[in-house]
Amino acid sequence: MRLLPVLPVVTPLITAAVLALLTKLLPRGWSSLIAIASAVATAAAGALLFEGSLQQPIIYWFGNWKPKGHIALGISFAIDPIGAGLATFAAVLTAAALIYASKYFDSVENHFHALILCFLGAMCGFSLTGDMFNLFVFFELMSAAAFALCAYKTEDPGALQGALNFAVTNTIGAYFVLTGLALLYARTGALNMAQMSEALAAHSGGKLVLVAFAFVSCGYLVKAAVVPFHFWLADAHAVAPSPVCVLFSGVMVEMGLYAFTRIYWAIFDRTLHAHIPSLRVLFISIGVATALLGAIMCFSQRNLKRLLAFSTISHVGLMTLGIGLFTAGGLAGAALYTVGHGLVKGGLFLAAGILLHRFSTVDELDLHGRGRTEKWAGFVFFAGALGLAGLPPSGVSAGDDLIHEAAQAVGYHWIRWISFFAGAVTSAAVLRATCRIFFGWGPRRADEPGGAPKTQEARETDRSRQATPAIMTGPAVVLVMAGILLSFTPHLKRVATQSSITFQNPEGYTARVLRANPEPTPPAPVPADNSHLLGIVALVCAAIGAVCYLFSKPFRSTSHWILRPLGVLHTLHSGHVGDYVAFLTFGIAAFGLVCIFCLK
Amino acid sequence: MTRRIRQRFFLISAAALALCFVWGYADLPPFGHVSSSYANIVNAISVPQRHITDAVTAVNFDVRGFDTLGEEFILFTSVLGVILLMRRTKDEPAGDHEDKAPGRKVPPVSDAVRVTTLLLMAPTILFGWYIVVHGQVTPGGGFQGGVILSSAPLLLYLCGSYPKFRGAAAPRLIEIAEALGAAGYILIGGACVALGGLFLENLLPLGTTGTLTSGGMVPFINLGVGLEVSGGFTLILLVYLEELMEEKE
Amino acid sequence: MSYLPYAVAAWLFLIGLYGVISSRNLVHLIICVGVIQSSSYVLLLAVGYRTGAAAPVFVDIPVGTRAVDPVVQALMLTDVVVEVTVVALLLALAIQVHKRHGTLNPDELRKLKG
Amino acid sequence: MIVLQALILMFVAAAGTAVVFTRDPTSQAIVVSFYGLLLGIMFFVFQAPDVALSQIVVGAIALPLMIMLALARVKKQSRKAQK
Repeated sequence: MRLLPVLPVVTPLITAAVLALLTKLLPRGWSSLIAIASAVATAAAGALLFEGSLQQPIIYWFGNWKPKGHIALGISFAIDPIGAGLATFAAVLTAAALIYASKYFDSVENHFHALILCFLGAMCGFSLTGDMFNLFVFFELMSAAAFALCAYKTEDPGALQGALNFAVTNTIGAYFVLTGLALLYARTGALNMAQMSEALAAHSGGKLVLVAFAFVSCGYLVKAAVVPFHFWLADAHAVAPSPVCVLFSGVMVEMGLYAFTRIYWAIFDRTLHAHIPSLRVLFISIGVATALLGAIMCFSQRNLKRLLAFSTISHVGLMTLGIGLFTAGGLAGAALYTVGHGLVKGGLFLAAGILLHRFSTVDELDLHGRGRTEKWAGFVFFAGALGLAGLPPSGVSAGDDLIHEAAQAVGYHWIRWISFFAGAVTSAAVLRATCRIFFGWGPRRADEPGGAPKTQEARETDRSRQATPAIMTGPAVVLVMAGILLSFTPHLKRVATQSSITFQNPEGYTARVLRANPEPTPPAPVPADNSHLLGIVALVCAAIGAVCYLFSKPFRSTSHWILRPLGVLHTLHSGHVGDYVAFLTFGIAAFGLVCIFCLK
Repeated sequence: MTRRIRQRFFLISAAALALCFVWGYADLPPFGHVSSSYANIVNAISVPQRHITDAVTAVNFDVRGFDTLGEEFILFTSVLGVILLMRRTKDEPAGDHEDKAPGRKVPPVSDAVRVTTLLLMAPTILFGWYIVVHGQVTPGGGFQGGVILSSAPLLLYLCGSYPKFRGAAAPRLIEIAEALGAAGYILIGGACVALGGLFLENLLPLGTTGTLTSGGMVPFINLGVGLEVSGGFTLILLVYLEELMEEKE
Repeated sequence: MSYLPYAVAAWLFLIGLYGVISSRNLVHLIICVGVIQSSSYVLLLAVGYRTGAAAPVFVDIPVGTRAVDPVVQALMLTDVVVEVTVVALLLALAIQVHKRHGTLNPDELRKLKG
Repeated sequence: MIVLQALILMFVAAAGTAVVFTRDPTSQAIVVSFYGLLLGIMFFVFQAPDVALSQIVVGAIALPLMIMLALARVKKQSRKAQK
């Protein structure tokens, strides 16, 4: 236990340093082998921590700087099942992405593997830490690696522009976090989350706390890509190499939501607890806007990776709904949703990467009927559509169940219709693409007046493209199958709910960190196992919608007619970094004013 | 959005944001009167318990050493990122690099300039080294000294000896130094565990306050950071320089 | 004086944001991001300052002298590193953008519409 | 002391504004180096010698250097494109 809590962070980081050290010395293939081994080891360490923290959350003080007189001096890791689970999940996705990339990104000189490992180390540190500034440091480390990885295909002008938009918006978000952190330090004189929480609770509220809350939350929500901070996401995902997209969509974006949830429950809850009903309204509005906007934009894309990116935005909206309920059930649902969605979306991005590898394009219309030979990629796409709709055994459906139940308990039963709509539309978009590409259904030419323009893609792989090796299809199939069968894991919902109760216990957290006083958390009620079968209906609707769209001209025209006013949305997603920053300013100002006026 | 709409939209939002700033900042304690027991404790223990006279170094390399580990890796990652972004891709013509194009004219440098810059080299390196090793005693440390050290190769460029420097495979050595610095930090942390403590626990003898060996493991971390920072900054500047030189008209 | 540093911090943040949204050149834009960053220096510095206190370096002053906050200064050191590395990455991106697009004007970069 | 502090803060605010409104990047690189120096002096005035040192080596030397190199690279390419 003296080393284990550090391992998820230092294993990938030191491997990255060693890879940089040995670059040009290692024979071809070795660097990816080492990187994969390191990611697997990280996942194992994460899993051990998860197992351990289920019994009792783990507190680890770096340099043995334990609190003196209840004042925290050093940096602590406060490891609970949700944080450890997220770190493990990040490592698993990284391993899958590295395996997929091993044959085609194996140019030893370009530091691809070292960067991915730094990215992984940062994500692990981010999910385990209990210190506010340490969280910021890992946030920046994660960002630095992500910016570089996003622009990996430097010969693609779009990649550079997407990475630039990503980097500028996220960096400004990080400065908002830092500003909020400085405000909190001025008020509390502490950097440890538990101590901040205690100091804030002792002090009467005031606008400073609200402004700091708004800045820190929004800074992290920029990473989570909720409306109106979502603009960078589609650009970055459309251009990043496919294995990197897996990590961006599957876990990095969710890290933003995780950070918000963590700081809310660890720091602000004791001060703002009375305002949970208002906060619920705020976050549910954000979630609904994100889910609907993402779903609509998703359906009107023809670039597959951009389509998947907008579907990620939509699903992030649904996760926001889960955590925005501010109850254990909602958080547990969002956690399961994260895993279920991350696996399915990871598989889908890898399958899109396979198409890009074979046909040098991810444009849905250009690929019309050409995917007939790529049976496995077609299978992944089809299964992915099932997963996104929330078909019962999938992780998404388990998350949906918990979220719906929790929503009903606090009087928001209509939330299920939002997730029904978002699931059906994103699933229909993927099904439409599947039928077009792999079965050649629908018209060959576009009769789509509005919608997104055609895009050019740069190749991301070299060597022969005659066949797709199993090392590329394997991870895609495994990820997507894991995603749609996740619910078969025993005790899934109960463990998630229990972890959420531990997570949402600010008094227990403070006692554990500052007084080394383990308070037992109350046992979770066993969640009723009532799968709401809404996923099946969503899937049927999605299938009908996709087929009608492909075969019926009147249906197409009608849908275009309905979607026409939404052309203005396409105009807003202008790819102009100035626009994005203007929206970011708007979002943070609006969030801040709402906090000041409604949470007094 | 057109430029005008964007600016108006921004100005309205910025006005609202300014309100948030005003409300938030007006609630701060008056300037100069913020109090923090954390800071007071650190100031009080840095010399008696750690034999480190510069309390900022005590925070950076001892109390909050793990943050600095993250910070080192931010630099390390950025260096890798810059190298990745600036790499030559296949579709680019393999430009006429000076070592591939021996006929390239080296910009004429007068002997006076050459001698002056070379004379500047020694004090720069000495000064950088001085700043690095006195980290726990006086202001400065691995980071500040490292950046100063990284300006030495630049002087070489100024005096026209850069091709020789490059020819001596020095960039490769710098890469190794940088990676070693980054790995070293983790290895020191791991060594603490091997000695029976927690990660980054300062178990070495603390030495005499005010000397270069005071502070237990802090001087070692400091050296590692100095290595990493000087290597990292040199690499970033080198990549930029190479980029500048690779396409000659 | 008691709120001037905070006002300067807020001003730098807002003016930097204005620079970013109104920029016509990516290099200019990146430097404006640096100005936003410097807002956080001023704020942190102001938060850590104690009227009449000495620098937290106990070489020429006895231990126990009232000194300013060393923790905040350590955070600022990290902040400086973050700034310079982010700017290095962004500038590298800008150079590549210019190589591929032939322009640095964000108004002319319209590869990612819709 | 207070007057000095107030003055340097005003200078920093003014210099930051100047950096933003210097639209030509080459002149901006010079203004930003001056701004970095001012920030460094401010840190000294506010009893933060450690940060001042790193700000001066970074803000007044390393950062403007990178900007100049980047600009030189961009200019060279533009000239080439014009030919």
